[in-house]
Amino acid sequence: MDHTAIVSVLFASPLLGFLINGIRRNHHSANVAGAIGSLAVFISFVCSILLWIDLQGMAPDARRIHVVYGSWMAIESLKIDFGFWIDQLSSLMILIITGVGFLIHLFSVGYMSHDKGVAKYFSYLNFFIFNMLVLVLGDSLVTLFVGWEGVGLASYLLIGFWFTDGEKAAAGMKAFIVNRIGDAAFLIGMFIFFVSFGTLNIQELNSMAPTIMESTWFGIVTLGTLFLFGGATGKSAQIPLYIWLPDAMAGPTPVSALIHAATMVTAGVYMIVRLNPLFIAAPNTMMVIAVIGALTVVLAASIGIAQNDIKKVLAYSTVSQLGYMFLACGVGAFTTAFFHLMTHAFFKALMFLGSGSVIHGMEGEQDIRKMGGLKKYLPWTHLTFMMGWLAIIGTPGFSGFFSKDEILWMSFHSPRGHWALWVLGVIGATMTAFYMTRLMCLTFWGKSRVAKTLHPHESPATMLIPLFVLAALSVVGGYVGIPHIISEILPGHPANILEHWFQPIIKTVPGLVAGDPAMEWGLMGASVALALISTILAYQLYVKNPSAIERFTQKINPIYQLVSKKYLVDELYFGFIVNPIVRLSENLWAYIDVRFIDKCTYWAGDLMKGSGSFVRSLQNGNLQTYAMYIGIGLVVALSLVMMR
Amino acid sequence: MILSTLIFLPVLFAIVIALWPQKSTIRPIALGFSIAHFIFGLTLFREFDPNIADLQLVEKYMWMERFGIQYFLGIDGISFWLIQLTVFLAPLILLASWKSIDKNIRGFHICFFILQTAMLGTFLAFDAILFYVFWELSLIPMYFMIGIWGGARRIYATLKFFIFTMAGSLLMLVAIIYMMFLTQQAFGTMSSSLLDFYKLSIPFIGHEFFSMQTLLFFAFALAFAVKVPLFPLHTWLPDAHVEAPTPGSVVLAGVMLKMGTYCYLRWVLPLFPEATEYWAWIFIMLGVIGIIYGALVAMVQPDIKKLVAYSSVSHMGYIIVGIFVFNHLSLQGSLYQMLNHGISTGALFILIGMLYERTHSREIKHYGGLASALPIYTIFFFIVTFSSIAVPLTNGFVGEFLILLGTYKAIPMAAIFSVTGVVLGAAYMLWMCKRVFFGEKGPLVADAHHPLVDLNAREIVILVPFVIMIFIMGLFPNVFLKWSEASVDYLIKNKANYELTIKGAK
Amino acid sequence: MGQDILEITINSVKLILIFLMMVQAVPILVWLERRGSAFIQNRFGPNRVGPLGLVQLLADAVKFLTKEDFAPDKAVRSLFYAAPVFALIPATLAYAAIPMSTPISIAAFEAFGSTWGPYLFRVQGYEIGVGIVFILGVSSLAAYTILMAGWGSGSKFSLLGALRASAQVISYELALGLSIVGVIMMYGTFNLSEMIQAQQGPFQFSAFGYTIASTVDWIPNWGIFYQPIGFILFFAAAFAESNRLPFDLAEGEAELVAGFHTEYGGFKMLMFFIGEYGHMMIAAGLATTFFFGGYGIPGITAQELQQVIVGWGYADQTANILNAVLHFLMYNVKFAIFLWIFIHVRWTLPRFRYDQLMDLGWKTMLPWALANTILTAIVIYVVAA
Amino acid sequence: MTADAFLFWFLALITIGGASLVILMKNPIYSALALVFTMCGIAALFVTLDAFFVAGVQIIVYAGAVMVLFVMVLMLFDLKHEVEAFSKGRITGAIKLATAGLLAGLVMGAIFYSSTAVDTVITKQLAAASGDPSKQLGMRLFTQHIFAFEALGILLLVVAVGAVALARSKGGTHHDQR
Amino acid sequence: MINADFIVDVGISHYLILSAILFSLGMIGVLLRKNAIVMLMSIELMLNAVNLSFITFSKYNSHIDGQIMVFFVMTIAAAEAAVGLALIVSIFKRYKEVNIRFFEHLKG
Repeated sequence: MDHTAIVSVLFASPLLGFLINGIRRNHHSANVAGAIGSLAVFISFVCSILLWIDLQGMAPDARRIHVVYGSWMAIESLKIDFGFWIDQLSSLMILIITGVGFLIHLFSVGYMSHDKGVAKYFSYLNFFIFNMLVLVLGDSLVTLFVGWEGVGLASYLLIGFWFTDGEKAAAGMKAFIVNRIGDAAFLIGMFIFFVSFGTLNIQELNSMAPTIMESTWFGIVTLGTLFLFGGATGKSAQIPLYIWLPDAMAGPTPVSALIHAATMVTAGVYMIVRLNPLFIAAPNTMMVIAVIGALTVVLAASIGIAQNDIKKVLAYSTVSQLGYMFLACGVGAFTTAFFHLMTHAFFKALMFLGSGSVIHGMEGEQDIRKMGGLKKYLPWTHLTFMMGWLAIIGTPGFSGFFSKDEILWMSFHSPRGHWALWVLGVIGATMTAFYMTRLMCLTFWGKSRVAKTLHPHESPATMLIPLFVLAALSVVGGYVGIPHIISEILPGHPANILEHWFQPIIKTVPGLVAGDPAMEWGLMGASVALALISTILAYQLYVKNPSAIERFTQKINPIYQLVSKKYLVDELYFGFIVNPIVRLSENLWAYIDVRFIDKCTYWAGDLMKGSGSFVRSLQNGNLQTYAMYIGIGLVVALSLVMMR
Repeated sequence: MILSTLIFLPVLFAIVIALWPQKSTIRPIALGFSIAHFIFGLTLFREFDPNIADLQLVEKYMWMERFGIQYFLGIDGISFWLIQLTVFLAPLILLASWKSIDKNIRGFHICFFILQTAMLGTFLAFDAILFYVFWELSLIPMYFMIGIWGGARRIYATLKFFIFTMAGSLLMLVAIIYMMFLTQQAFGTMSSSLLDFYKLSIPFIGHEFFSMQTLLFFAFALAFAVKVPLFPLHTWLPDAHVEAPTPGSVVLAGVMLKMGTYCYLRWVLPLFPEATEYWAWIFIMLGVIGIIYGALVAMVQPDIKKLVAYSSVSHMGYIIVGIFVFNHLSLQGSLYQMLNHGISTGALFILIGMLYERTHSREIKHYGGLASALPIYTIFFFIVTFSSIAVPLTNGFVGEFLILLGTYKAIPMAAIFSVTGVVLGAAYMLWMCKRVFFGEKGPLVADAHHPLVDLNAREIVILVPFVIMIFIMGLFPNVFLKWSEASVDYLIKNKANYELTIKGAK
Repeated sequence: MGQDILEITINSVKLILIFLMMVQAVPILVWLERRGSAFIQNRFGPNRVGPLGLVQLLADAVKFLTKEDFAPDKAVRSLFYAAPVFALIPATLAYAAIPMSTPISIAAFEAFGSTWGPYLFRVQGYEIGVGIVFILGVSSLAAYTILMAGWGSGSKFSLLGALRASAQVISYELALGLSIVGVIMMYGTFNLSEMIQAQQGPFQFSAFGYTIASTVDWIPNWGIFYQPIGFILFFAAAFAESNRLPFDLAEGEAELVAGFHTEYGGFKMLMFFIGEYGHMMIAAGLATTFFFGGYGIPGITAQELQQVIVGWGYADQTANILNAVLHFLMYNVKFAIFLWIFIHVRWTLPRFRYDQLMDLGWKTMLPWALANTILTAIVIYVVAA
Repeated sequence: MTADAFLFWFLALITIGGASLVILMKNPIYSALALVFTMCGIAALFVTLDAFFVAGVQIIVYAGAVMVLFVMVLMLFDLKHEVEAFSKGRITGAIKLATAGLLAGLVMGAIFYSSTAVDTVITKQLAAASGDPSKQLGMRLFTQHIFAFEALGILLLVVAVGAVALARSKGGTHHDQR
Repeated sequence: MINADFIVDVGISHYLILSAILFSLGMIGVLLRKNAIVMLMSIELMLNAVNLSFITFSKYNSHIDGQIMVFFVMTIAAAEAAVGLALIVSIFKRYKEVNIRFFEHLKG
């Protein structure tokens, strides 16, 4: 099959799904709408597979498909096409998107079955998939930006899906505006690259990336990549722009799974991996990325400990895990970053869907303090959720373990790394283990705190099947990227498939040498041990001895409050940025517009009036006074003439 | 004769309507006229050659021989799309006025058609005096539109509108007359033809404010700045918009503001290249201030229409910045943004007008939860909103992107500051949308006695062309840009001594 | 005034003589009027004092001079006294400008050790280039005396009379002025002497190649034949100008007692009389000059007469003087005839009503004068072409 | 001292004296008479400048017609003495006097300045050979200035109508309300 | 400047200065007198002064147009006097006085 046709179908099917569901938005049948939506994504998934297979058949160095539909903008030197670029990276990415996306669509059929706006919901979801595909496949930064903004728009619509609730609508708005801040930075990054390189085509940019590292802070590549990273912090919820993501949980849970865990939020990481030659050329940017990533890991994980909303916990966990990916990018482990992106997509989607299943079973209840002991009501959900739990806390053998430890090792070992980054990463891992165990304990294990009126029930099959699939992937997904030292002890020495696959397009950081296996094993052991300790601690505290934790929180109440209030970051932002701006605007309006500019015009009018009335007073009706003016004028004129 | 016909056809329409016996059929007749006018405007696509930068379809007759004043019309790539925009909006505006204008229908249509003439004339005139006549003529019907069919404080608004614009253009008249004398000095005979003005070389001394070119430059630039409106001179706009009836607002935002920016391209840049280059920083600065200031002030407006009006200030700021950084990308972007703004803001005003017809309120706080009451309306409103905040694949993105890209190429700091407008634009529009469409149902929306009725067929028919245009312009900008490409290219390449040649005349 | 002391002296004496002549003509005229009116009314008039009552005037003069000089209580004294004095001035000034005979030329002669002359003495007060304009201007000043007298008297009758009189004078001045425009156009000059020169010889009118002069050479070349309408208008206006019947509305004894000089008596009254008769004389003189050849003798020009007298055996110098005397007599004959007409009319015609007077002035005479002017202009244009 | 110079100084004295009386006399009738006097003096000055015809017209029109009208009106109104002949206000009065004085001073200064700066006073006499000045005047008036002349004629007509309309006992612009 | 020559050699400047003095006197009359008729008369005086200048220039420039101008000025003066007096008459009819302050109704 022709590539262009495949790509066309790839794009067209979600777009058509969007339009069809959009037109029949008043229909309430979840099955029909879900079938259309899911089918659309499934077709895309098939296309992705086809493309992937095609790529497989090509030579490793020439694995790329470039489809150009025509020129979008062509002005002077600016030439932007509707061009799509499928290579190792993007083909894998669209597989994740369409695959996970399809599963989540499937899940949604059950989850949204009672909602009136289900057709609208599926149309939005398809719209999201479409934009995500554009983002991933776009061959230039501008095309990427189209998808970038498009997914933001879809996210806005989906977060605010239940718009009659003002807070949810506000959350959508917040997400969009915060993203916009990142987008603005992204735009500037684009401008910088366009002005200095004369192109916005990603491949051309990558090929133009300087081979000599840029050591200054204000070099073109450093600035450009910094601004692009600024865009990524918005989209991928990093410090300082992560605040929108927890609020984004206002949307339906499958949306959180798809957009705010698996796909959209990883766009920033994808973008950095995509442009890795440029980023490698800017060590300062890399450092910033690494530091911000590491800080985000710790900050988000610490907040996650004190959250009581099941989705909020997962949201902060997502932020934290994204931090890991950026940490990986920052230390130059782009493959590892993408690896973690993939595994994270599996297990975090799984956990979100699991939480969705719980919420569905609990008829909308999200507070984990009101759950507990759900294991017996929701056995399948519990089982799959546990797989995700095992993966995220880094249980050896599960997918999360491979990716996370690779990141930790690289952050220590890479020439761009630092032991402090490793320390932060490990602290994050430890915390992750703690809060995830806490989540498990409070939700599924221990005594039931479910209200008597509620009768939790297991979800239907359409919801469970995606859970199973994702659970399986969470377990085995890690085997595509087994680190070298582990593969060495494994039977058959399975190769790091992922690294091999990415070999031609992802550069490595210069100066990277093979590490000391002993050190690697040691560090791995340390982190796993710490995670294990914190898991056990959490189990002890939340299942065995719940009163202890209460005493403990009482003891450190101020800190606890601070953490559970998310370090008051939202309040800080509102207090120091948003409200001042609004107040400033009000004052600008009141003082500059109304009291200054308008006053000035009135004043000018009054001046005219005043001068008019002064001149009027000269016109007193007395003929002789007039004659006197004439005389004076004559005298003056004559004097002037005489003086010459 | 195409251009003359294009300009004066509306006058004919106005006369016919003035004499039309049946009052009840005026509206469809006028609509038919405007559609005919639009279709006639489409003939330009056939007649106009986009591949050359020359002045085309020229009509040139001596008007007042002694002063060299001519009846001189022409069209080139810069004005081409503005003409199309003007004729495109007319039927939609008229259709939108069917409900909002309920008194003195005949007078309204006459006003409207004369306004069309004035605006088209402004875009097509290549003689300074003729241009000035059209420029001033456009004020009068607008004055009546706001003054007769406007809101409660319409007299205040009309006065402000009139005095602001009038005060600016008087300076321009002085400058025009002065330049006519310059032509007399240079060529022996007086002439007010723009092409002769182009041939003048006006002495410029950079550091002296009171040098001839600088003064002339500011005389022209100020007149246009009021119309645009540029930052400190913008206060007439919100008042005029709030008090204007829906059609008036649409014309004002859609076309009349473009007259200012268009004239910068047509008059200021080519005539005073050195002064423009030397003083561009002021306008870029004011443009950037306008972008940010307009957005910030729009954010806190309690009135939807006023909010959109301030957003116009912000958007026009982009255009000004794009014009004054003066490179290919930014100029094309500015031209494109003019069209975008005409379509998006025009559609927004029409939408607000439809809402106002239903509830008779524009206070944001009276609304809330409108999305569930008026779903179709909401869809349209959001599409237009996204166009207004420049979401990619809508028209707004192309214009803003090109402007910002060009600006960054020339003055990075200006672009960086302007980009904040992108964020603030999203902020004020979405915040407004959130308060109006989402959340609890507001007092007006929840009123059980007067349930809101969603858009009817007529209103959908009005809005669909806008939406189509939004997406066409967002997806296929090349189609539009190629018509202005040659002219802009020529303007950039010959900025020091810009001269237009007439097509066919060597 | 003159080149040397002799000329200055003679000219000054001449001025005084002319003034005296005018003043002394007044008693004669008064006598004539009284006798004439009596004759017209079939009664005797003054006939006791002196032969034919001729000395009556002297007696009157004595009476006037010896009368008590008084002024009314409400009078504005300065004006009241100034008015009669001013009344004399316009008349005198105007009368002195009318030529009464041919100029007398004196050849140069030796006396007192130096050469005197040659001299040319005109038989008139002074020669003025724009004579008509001067006379019209000066005589128009007469209105002030009337007004001064009328208002200065502080009497209602006086004031009303003065207002009437001055209005009348102003109104008719227009008709008067316009009526002689034809004459001026015809002669092409303002100068009175030149006009008289032009009226010398037989009637001469040529138009379209046809000349009347050869057939009727006994008719003098007088203005009356060219401007009959002008003459009638002029003469009527002159009556009005001099406030005489039928235009004596200013006095109108039955209505206003005696008009502006009601309060006057004695010598002041006499001065008004002199002024009034002066006006009459000016009118007569002008009529003579404009329309009846001035001092010219019909049938013979001044040069011809000079030759005739030289033929009688006189020297040129003497002949010149004789010629002047003869012309002076001729002038006085014509002058006297017109004065008599004035007197005769006064006692013949009744007085107009005031509105009739104004109507006549503005609605009849003015249009006719204009028509006459235009007609004359057309004729002159045609003839000149 | 020649006769011309004597005549000039004499007439100058008369006219200035007359003009002073015009503005100083409290009784407007005296003012009017003084003005007549001044005008006659000016007419005489015209004569000294060889403008005989204009001098005559000056007397006919001004002294004979215009001023008679003034005097008639004054007498008709019987305005003897004004209660306040001069306008009040010392400062404005001083300014007015100063203005007039300055104006005269400036003009005189200008004349003196020009007569010294431009070395000789123009003393060209009216060319005697060109014929009768009155005739010249007429020729020029009716050829070169015919338009102005006709315009003035129309003006006079309008003025006549207007004056009559204004001064009529019935009608006019001011209706007597009493 | 003021010397025997100035007195004896009467020339153009003498007439012009006389004219200026007369003009100023007329102006003082216009500015200071309250009686409207006297003001009108003062205006006539000013016009006469101007006429004098015209005639002077006419003579010393050997050009007849000065006299023609005087002719026109006189006509205008007569017209002006007629209208002025008519106005004064109507004012007098109303107020029985001709003080200029009765003309002050048109104040701004």
